Amino acid sequence: MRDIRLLHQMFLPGTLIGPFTQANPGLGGVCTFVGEVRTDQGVEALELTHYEPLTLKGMHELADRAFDRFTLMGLLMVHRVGVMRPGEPIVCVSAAALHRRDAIDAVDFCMDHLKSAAWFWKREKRAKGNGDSEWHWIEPRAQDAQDLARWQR
Amino acid sequence: MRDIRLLHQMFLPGTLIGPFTQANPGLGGVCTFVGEVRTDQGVEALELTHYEPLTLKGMHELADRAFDRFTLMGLLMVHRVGVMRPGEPIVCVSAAALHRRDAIDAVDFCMDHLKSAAWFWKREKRAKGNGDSEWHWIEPRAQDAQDLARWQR
Amino acid sequence: MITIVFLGKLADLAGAPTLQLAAPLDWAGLKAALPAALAEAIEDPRNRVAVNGALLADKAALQASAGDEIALLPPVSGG
Amino acid sequence: MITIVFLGKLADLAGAPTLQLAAPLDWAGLKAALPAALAEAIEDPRNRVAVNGALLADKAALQASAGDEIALLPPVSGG
Repeated sequence: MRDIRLLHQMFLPGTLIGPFTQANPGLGGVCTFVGEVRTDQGVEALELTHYEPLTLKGMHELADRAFDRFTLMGLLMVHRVGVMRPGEPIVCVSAAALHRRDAIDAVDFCMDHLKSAAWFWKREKRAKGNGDSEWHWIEPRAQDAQDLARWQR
Repeated sequence: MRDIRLLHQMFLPGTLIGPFTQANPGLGGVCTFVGEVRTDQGVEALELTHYEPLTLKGMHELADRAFDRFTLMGLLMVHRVGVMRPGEPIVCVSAAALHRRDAIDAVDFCMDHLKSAAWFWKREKRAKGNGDSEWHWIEPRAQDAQDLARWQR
Repeated sequence: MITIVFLGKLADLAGAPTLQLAAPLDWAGLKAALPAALAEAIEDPRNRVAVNGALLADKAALQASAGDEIALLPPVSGG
Repeated sequence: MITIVFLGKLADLAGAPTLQLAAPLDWAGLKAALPAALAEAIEDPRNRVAVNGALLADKAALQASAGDEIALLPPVSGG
């Protein structure tokens, strides 16, 4: 069972994970990661821009690599785009497998790649001292490169 | 938010994870692993025996170590005991953190220890050729020692 | 009396999950009171012993008195 | 016409997410048609170029004709 989606509206991870688990009968384990917009001091919103012809294709290629690399029964990969408020889910990745190591590692692998090698551009709306707010683009971090390097082989 | 339980009855992971996520406002990510009884050929049931004075205490000590080792906001660790049928959940571990690496690694760490260093004894009821079935104790596997060794430092 | 709790496959060898034995008991006394197959099984260094929920570092140092609970713990199962 | 799509902070520099330019366009023609700050920004080796959704291995080899869509892609954000 493979379910890869870009969503333009708020979603509830619980409504995806239950049906996904049911759709993979006989599994040994399911690992799920849900990322939310952090309530960082002064951050009012997060906007994710994508480029449809590359972003969704890239997520499908990432899913292909996860299926090649791990022994999976199913993979769910759902990513929000658009403007989100603190506390809203951004991403949900769930992997079902016979053995836990495959499920956990597949989620870890997909998250590292979605966070720093997928075609998303992010900016935060931050409060200024004077009551206004301003958008700031988020740059790649050194940690992202380290996270990705773990999967090089 | 810390929630450590031994359960004697069937549980629905989704009913635990929603409230757990809500109980950790401001989180950046939640990682959850749910293990189920696999539908292995000929396996009719799995029984987990525990020794209450050690098993629950051991789970609390494991949670303490996870909180020491990772930067967590919350940890949910729920384990079934008793007789389970294929497809029933055995274990649910969920970790909430500001950063995904802590959440994912904490779940991985807890699962490796619950699977092979916690006070549970497991036996499977397997069909015999003649229509009867027989209980077989499950022994530690070499893979378990390798999984645990990853966390030694 | 002292309660002996058999975990995992030791319960199969004992034929029951628990057994009552007269107090007091040390390690030699416990082994002498158990069937030979069981006495031999609990000598396996991978078998641990707990008294009232506390693991013994050295099971040969066992000292149990009336009302105590001795748990005999074989290796736990894998994943 | 050719549609130019600006992603991420390039859209800020361009003042709009898209721009229409006359066909045909090669890399030099594209840079000549853009404001200087933008032309300089897209020279950054970390900026990638896609034509009709296909990434170019070498953006200097850009060749676009009428109806094509050129996407200018700055480095993606981190996690």
